Amino acid sequence: MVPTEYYIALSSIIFVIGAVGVLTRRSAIMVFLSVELMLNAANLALVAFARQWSVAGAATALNGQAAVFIILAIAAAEVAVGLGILVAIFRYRSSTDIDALSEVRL
Amino acid sequence: MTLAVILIPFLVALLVIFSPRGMAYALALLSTFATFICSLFLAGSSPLSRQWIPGFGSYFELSSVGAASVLIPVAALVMIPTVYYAGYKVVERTSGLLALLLAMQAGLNGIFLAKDLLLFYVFWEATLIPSVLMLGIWGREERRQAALKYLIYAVAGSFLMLISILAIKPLSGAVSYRITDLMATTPNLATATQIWLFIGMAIGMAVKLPLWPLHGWLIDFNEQNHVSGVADVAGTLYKVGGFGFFAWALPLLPAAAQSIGLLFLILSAITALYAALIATTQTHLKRFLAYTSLAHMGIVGVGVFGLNIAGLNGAVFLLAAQMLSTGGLFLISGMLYERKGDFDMTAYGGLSKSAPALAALSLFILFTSIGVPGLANFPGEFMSLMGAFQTYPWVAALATLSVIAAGVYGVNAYQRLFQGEQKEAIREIRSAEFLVLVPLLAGILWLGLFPSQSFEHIDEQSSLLTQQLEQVDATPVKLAGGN
Amino acid sequence: MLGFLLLSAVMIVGAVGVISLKQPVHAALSLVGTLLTLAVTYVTLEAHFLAAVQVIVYAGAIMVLFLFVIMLLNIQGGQQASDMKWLRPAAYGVAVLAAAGIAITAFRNAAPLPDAATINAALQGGGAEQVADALFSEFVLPFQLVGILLLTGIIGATSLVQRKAMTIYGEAQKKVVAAAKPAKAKASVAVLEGPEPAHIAPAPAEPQAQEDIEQELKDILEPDDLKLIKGIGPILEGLLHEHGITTFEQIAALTPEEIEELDEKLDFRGRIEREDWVSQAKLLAEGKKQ
Amino acid sequence: MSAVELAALAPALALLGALINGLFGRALKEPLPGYLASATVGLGFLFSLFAFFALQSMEEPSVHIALWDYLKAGNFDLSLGFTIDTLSVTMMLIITGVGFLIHLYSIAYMHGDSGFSRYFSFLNLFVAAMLILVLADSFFLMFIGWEGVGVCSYLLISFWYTERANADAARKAFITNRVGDVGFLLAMFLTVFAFGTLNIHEVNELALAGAVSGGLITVIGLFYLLAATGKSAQLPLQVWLPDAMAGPTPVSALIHAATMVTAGVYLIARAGPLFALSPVASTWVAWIGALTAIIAAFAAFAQTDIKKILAFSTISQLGYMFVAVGAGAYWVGIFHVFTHAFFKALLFLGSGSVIHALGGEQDIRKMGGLHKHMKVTSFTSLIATLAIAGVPFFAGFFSKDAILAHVFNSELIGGSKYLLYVLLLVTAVMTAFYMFRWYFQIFRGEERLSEEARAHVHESPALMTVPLMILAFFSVAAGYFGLPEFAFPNVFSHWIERSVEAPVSFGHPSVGLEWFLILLSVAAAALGLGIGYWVYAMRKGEPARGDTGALRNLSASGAGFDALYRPLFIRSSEGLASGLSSLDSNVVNKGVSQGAGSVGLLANVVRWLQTGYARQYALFMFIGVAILALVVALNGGLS
Repeated sequence: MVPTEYYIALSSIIFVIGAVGVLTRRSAIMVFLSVELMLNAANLALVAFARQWSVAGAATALNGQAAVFIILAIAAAEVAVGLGILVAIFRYRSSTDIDALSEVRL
Repeated sequence: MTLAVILIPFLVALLVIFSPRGMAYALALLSTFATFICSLFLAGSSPLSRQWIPGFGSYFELSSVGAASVLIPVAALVMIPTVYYAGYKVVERTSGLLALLLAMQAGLNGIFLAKDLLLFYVFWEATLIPSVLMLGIWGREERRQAALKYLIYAVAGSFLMLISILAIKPLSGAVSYRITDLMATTPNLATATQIWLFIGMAIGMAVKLPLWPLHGWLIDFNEQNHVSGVADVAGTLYKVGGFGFFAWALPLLPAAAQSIGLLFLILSAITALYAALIATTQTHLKRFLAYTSLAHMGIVGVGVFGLNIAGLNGAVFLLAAQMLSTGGLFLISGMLYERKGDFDMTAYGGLSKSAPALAALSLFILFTSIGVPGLANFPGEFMSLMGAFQTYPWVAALATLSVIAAGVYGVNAYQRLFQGEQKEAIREIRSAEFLVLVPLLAGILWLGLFPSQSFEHIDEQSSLLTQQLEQVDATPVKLAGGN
Repeated sequence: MLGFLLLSAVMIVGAVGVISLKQPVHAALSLVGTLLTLAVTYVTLEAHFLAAVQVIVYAGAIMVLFLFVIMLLNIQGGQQASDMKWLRPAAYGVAVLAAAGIAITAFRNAAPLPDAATINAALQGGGAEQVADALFSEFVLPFQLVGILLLTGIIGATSLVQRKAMTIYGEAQKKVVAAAKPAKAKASVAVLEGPEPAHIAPAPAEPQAQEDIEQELKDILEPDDLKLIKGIGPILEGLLHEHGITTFEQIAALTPEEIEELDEKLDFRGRIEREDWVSQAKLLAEGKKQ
Repeated sequence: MSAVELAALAPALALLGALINGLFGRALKEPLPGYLASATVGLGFLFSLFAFFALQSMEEPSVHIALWDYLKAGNFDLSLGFTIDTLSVTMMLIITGVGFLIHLYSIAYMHGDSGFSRYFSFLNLFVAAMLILVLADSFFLMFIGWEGVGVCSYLLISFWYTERANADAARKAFITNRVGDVGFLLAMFLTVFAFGTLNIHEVNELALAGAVSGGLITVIGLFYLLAATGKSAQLPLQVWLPDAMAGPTPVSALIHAATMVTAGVYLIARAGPLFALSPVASTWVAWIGALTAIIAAFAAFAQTDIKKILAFSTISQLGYMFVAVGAGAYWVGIFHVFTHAFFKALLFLGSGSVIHALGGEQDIRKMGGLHKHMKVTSFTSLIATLAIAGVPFFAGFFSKDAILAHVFNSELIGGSKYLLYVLLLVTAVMTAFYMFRWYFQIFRGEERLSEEARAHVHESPALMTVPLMILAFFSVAAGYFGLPEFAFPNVFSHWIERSVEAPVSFGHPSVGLEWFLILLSVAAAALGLGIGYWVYAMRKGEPARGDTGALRNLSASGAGFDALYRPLFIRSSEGLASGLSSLDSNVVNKGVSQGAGSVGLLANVVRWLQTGYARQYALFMFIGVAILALVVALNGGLS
C-alpha cells in the first residue's frame, strides 16, 4: 500500500495548483473552478488520514470520510450560491472579471 | 433590579424593531419609564453572579454598588426625553432608531454594572454597534466618512484594550475575570508589566473618553448625526472612557496609574483647555456642542487622573451631570434646527424676542454646562479640579483656566443665538418640547443642589480604588482634608 | 505504487489544465477529469462510498451546473493584460514554498500504516453503511446543519438568479391580462405604461405578449454591445448597465422625459439627445433582429 | 426658630419671588410682579432687622444655621450653612434695605417695559444670591453666591438684549468676572490643600493657631485678592464695570454700586485673619486699592455719560475700601461699604430719575439747569454729591476720614503707608472735583437740552422720589454710626469687630495729629469742590471748550485699559483659539480619514494594501499559509 505521506504530497500539489489558479485567473468562473480543486485536495488529505488512523473497532475510524461527505455537501451549496452571485454580477456588469470588482476598496 | 435595567431595554428593543411605528413608540417610552423606575431602586439591590464562560474564568457578574447606581439613573432619566423626542421628531424608520436607542441603553447599563472584565468588554463593544448604526443610517450627508472614522478609532482602541484584558488574568494569575479576584492579584504585577497593560487599556478608553489627541472622531460624530440631536444624546451617554479608567484600569493597575498617571493627567488638562478654547470659535452649533462636551471630558480626565478621592468622585459625578447638560443642549439644537434648518449660529440671533421660554431654558442648560454653581455640572467640576489640585497643583491650575474659556463660549453661544437683533422670528417652544426638557431640568437641579447622595454612592467605589492606589505607593496619596 | 503515480500524474495534469486552459469549457472538462481520477484514488484509499458520491455529485451534478452557467453566460476565454503583473510570479513562488512545506512535514512525520487487516476491519471498505453510521451518530448535528445550509443555499441561489426575471414576468403577466381585456372587447391595440427598466412594448394580444416575455427575458440575459452606439464608451455602458439598460431596444424606446431623467441621474449633460442615441439604437435593434 | 434664625429665610424669600416672577410673571398684570418682588425683599429686610436687634442682646458672637450636607468625598466634607453675625447682618441690612428701595423705585422706572416681570425675577434672584454670598459659612457656599451674583449681573446688563452693545457689555462683565472666579477657585483649592476645610470660621481659627506657614497663607491671600478684584472691579480687572452701565439704571444702583461690587471687600473682611497674618498680601490689597482709586478717579474726569462718571467713581470708592481692608481696618472697609451704598445708590437713582425725565438722554453735555425742573432729584443728588466728596457732616466724610486715618496709623502694611495716604488724599481732591462737575453739569448752569428732551422733562413720580429721599436721609445719617474713635463713641467698629477678630494693631498718635488728619481730609474735599466751582461755574468749563488733549483722551478711554487689553488678552486668546481650531480640524481630525497626518505612515501602508483587488487579498492569505507550512516544516513537524 502507498504510504499516507505520498497522498499528502499529492494533495498539497493539487492544493497549490488550485491556489495558483485562484491567484492568476481573472475570470470569476475560473477562480471558482480553482477553488474546487483546492477543496478536493483537502478532501484527498482527509480520506488519506482516515486510512492512516483507522484502528480496528474504533467508532472514530470513519470520521475523516464523514467529514469529506459534509464538505461535499457544503461545496454543492457553495457552488450553487456562488454561481448565482456570478450570474447576478454578470448581468450587472456583463463581465466576470474580478479585478473590475474592486469596490471593497476604502 | 440589577438585571432588569439591562434586560428591559434590550428585550423591548427586540420587540420594537418588528413593531409598527405607533406601537414601537409606545413600547419604547414605556421601557424608558420602567427602566428609570427600576434604576431608582438600584442602590442596595442584590448583585448577580453566574458562571458565564467557565473555561475562561469569566462570570456574568453584575453589581450596582458604586458609580453605577448614580450613572444609570441619570442615563435612564435622559433616555426618557430622548426617546420621547425621537419618536416625536424622527419620521424615517422610527422603529429602528428607537430600538437602537434602547439597545444602546441596555449596553450602557451593562458597562456600568459589569463586575467581570470580559463581561465589561462585551458590553463595551456591544454599544458600539447601535451608535455606529445610528450615525450610519440616520446621519447627515457625510455620515459615511464620520462613521468610518469613528469605527477606526473605536475598533483600533478596543483592539489594544482587548489584548490587555486577555493578558491580565494569565499574567497576574487571578482565578477569574471578576474584579474582586483581579484586584487581589494584579497589584502584585511588576510595574513595567502593569504599565504595558495599562497603556493597552488606556488607549481604548482614551478614545472613548475622549482624550486629546484621540478625540478626532467626536466632532464629526456629532456634526453628522441626525439633526434631531437624539443620537448625539446617546453618544453623550456613551462617553464611558472616564468610567472605564475609574472602574477598571486604575484599580487593577495601581502601580501603573501611579507612575504614568501624570501623563494622562496632563493630556486631560490639555484636552479641557484645548477644547474649551476651540469651542469659543465655533459657529456650527453641533461642532460647538461637541467641543464643549470634549472640554467637560477633559475635566473628567483631570479628576480621574488626579488619583485623589475627591477628584475621582467629582469626575464620575461630572460624567453623570454632563449627560443631562450636554444631552439637553443637543436636544435644543434639534429644536432650533427644526425651526430654521440650520446649525450655523450666525444665522440666528435675537431669538429671545420670539421664543423667550426657549431662550430661558437654553440659558439655564448652557449655564449648567459652563459650571455655574447650584446646577448639576458644578459639584463635579469643582471636586474634579479640587481633587487633582491636591496631588498635582500646577496641572490642575492649568485645567482650571478652562473655566474662563467656558464662560466665553457659554455667553458667546447664547449671545449668537438669542441676543442681539432678531433676524427672524421663530416658533416658541411647544408644550411637547417643554416636556422633553422638564426631566432634564429636574435632574439638573437635583444633582446641583443635593449631590450628597450621589457622592455617597460613588464614594463606595472610589474609596476601594484609593485603597488600591495607597497599597502600592510608599508615599500615600494625599487626600483632601488629610492634614 | 505505480498505480498511484499514474493516478497522480493524471490528476496533476488535469489540475494544471484547469488553471491554464483558456476556454472555461475546456477548463471545466479538465476539472471533471481530475475529479474522476480523484474518485479512483478514493477507491485505493478504501473509501468506496465517497468515490461514488464524488462521481455522482461532484463530477456529475456540480460540474454540470458549472458548464450550464458557462454556456448560459457565454463566457469566453482570453484575458486582458492584468495591471498586477507581479502577482503571477509571486503566486508561483509562494505555491512552491507552500507545497514544499506541506510535503516536507508529511514526509518527516511519516508514520507506518496499520496493516491491511486492521484497515479493513476499521473502514470496512468505507461503504455507504459504514459512512452512514458515522454520519448519523457522531456527525448528526453537523449533518443537520448541512441540510439547513443546503436549503438556504437553494433559496439564496434562486432569489439571486430569479429576481429580475420574476419581476419582469410579473409585469408581463399584468400586460397579458390588461391586453386581453380590450382585445376581447374591441380587438384594438392597447398601449401600456412601461415598467422599470424602461421598456415600452405594445402588447396587442395574448400570443404576442407571450413572445414579449421571452424577448424581455432574452434582453436581460443577453445584453447588446451598447458601445456600438456612437458616443457610448465602456464607462457609459457600465453606467447604463447599472441602471438596467442593456439592450438597443430599451434605448430606442426611451421617451423624452426618461431621457431627461437619465441625463440628470448619470450626468450625461445632454449627450443622449446631442448624439441621438435613440435613433442609432433603433437602427441597431432592427439590424439585430435580421 | 429664634429671631436671628429668621434671617436665614431672607434668601429663600427672594428666591421664591424670583421663581414666581420667572415662571408666572407673564400672567401677572404689570405692577404686581414689582410689588411682589419688593415685598419679598422688604420682608427680608424686616427679618434682617429682627436678627440685628436679636444679635445685640446676645452673648455669643454668631449664630450658625446648618442647611444641608452638600457632599462628602473621603474625609473631605462640604456642608452648607449660614453664619449670622454682626458682619453678615450688616451686609444683609444694606442689601435688603437699599435693595428694597431700589425695587420700589424700579416699579416706576421699568413701567411699561415688555420685560417687566423678567426684570423683577432677575432682581430678586440677584438679591437671593447676594444674601447667600454674605450669609455663607464656607468659602464654597460663598462661591455659589459669588457666581450667582455674576450670573444675575450678566442677565441684567444684557436685559435689553436686542442691542448688541448691551449683550457685549454683559459678556465682558461675565468673562472678566470669570477670571476673578478662577482666582477664587484656585484660592479654595489651596485652602483645602493647606487647611483641609473650606469653612471660613475653621480656616480663620486654624490660621490664627499657626497651623499653616506664612508663605502659603500669602499665596492663598493673593488668590482671594484676584477673586476680589474681579467682583469689585479693581485693577487689573476693573474694565467691565463702566460697560456694565448698559443695564437699567436701578440695576446699576443695586448691583454695580451698592452690593455686588462690594463682595470683594466683604470677602477680604471675612477672611480678615488670613490677611492679617500676611503683611505681603495685605500690602498688595492696599496698593491695588489705592492705584485703582486714583486711576479710576482720573478716568472719571472726561466721561460724558451720566452713569459712566458714577461707574468710575464706584471703582474709585471701592479702591478706598480695598485700602481700608488692606490696612487691616476691616470694620472701616465695611463702614465705607455701608455709607457708600446709600449715597452711591442715591446718585444712580438720581441719574435714573434724570434719564427717565429726559426720555433716555445720558450725555451730561446735553443737560444742565435741571434743578428748576426736578427739585427733589436735584436736592437729593446734591446731598449724595456732598457725601461722596467727603464734606463734613455727611456720611461719606466719616467713612473716608476713617480710612485715611487708619491707613496713616496702620502697622500691617509697613513703610509704604504714607505714600498710600497721599495717594488717597489726592484721590479725595479728584473725587470732589469730578463729582462737582457731575452735579453742576446736570442740575445747574445753562440748559443745553435737546428739543425733544425739553418737551419731555418732568419730575419723577413719587414711587421714585420717595426712595431718593430716604436714601438722602441715610446719606447723611449713616456716617454717625462710625464717628472718629479717638474723640467720639464709635458703635460701628465694636459692632463689626465682634465678627472679625483679626490680630491687627494700629498706632495711636496724639489727638492733635488726629484732628490735623481730619482737617487735611476736609481741606481735600474743599479743594476739589473749589476747583470744580472755578472750572465749571466760574469759567463755564468744558462744554464751551471742545478740549481734545491726549490726557483727556486717556481719561475718556478709562485710562486706556481696554486699548491695552484688546491686543494683549482678547486678540491673543482669540488668535490662539482659532489657531487651535484650524489645527484641530486640519491636522488632528484629518489624521484618520485622509491617511495623512498623525496616523501617517501606518495609514498609508494600510491604504496601499487596500487596493480592493480580491486576488491580491487572496495572495496575502496564501502567503500566510505558506509561511505557516514552512514554519511547521522547519520546526520538525507537528509533534
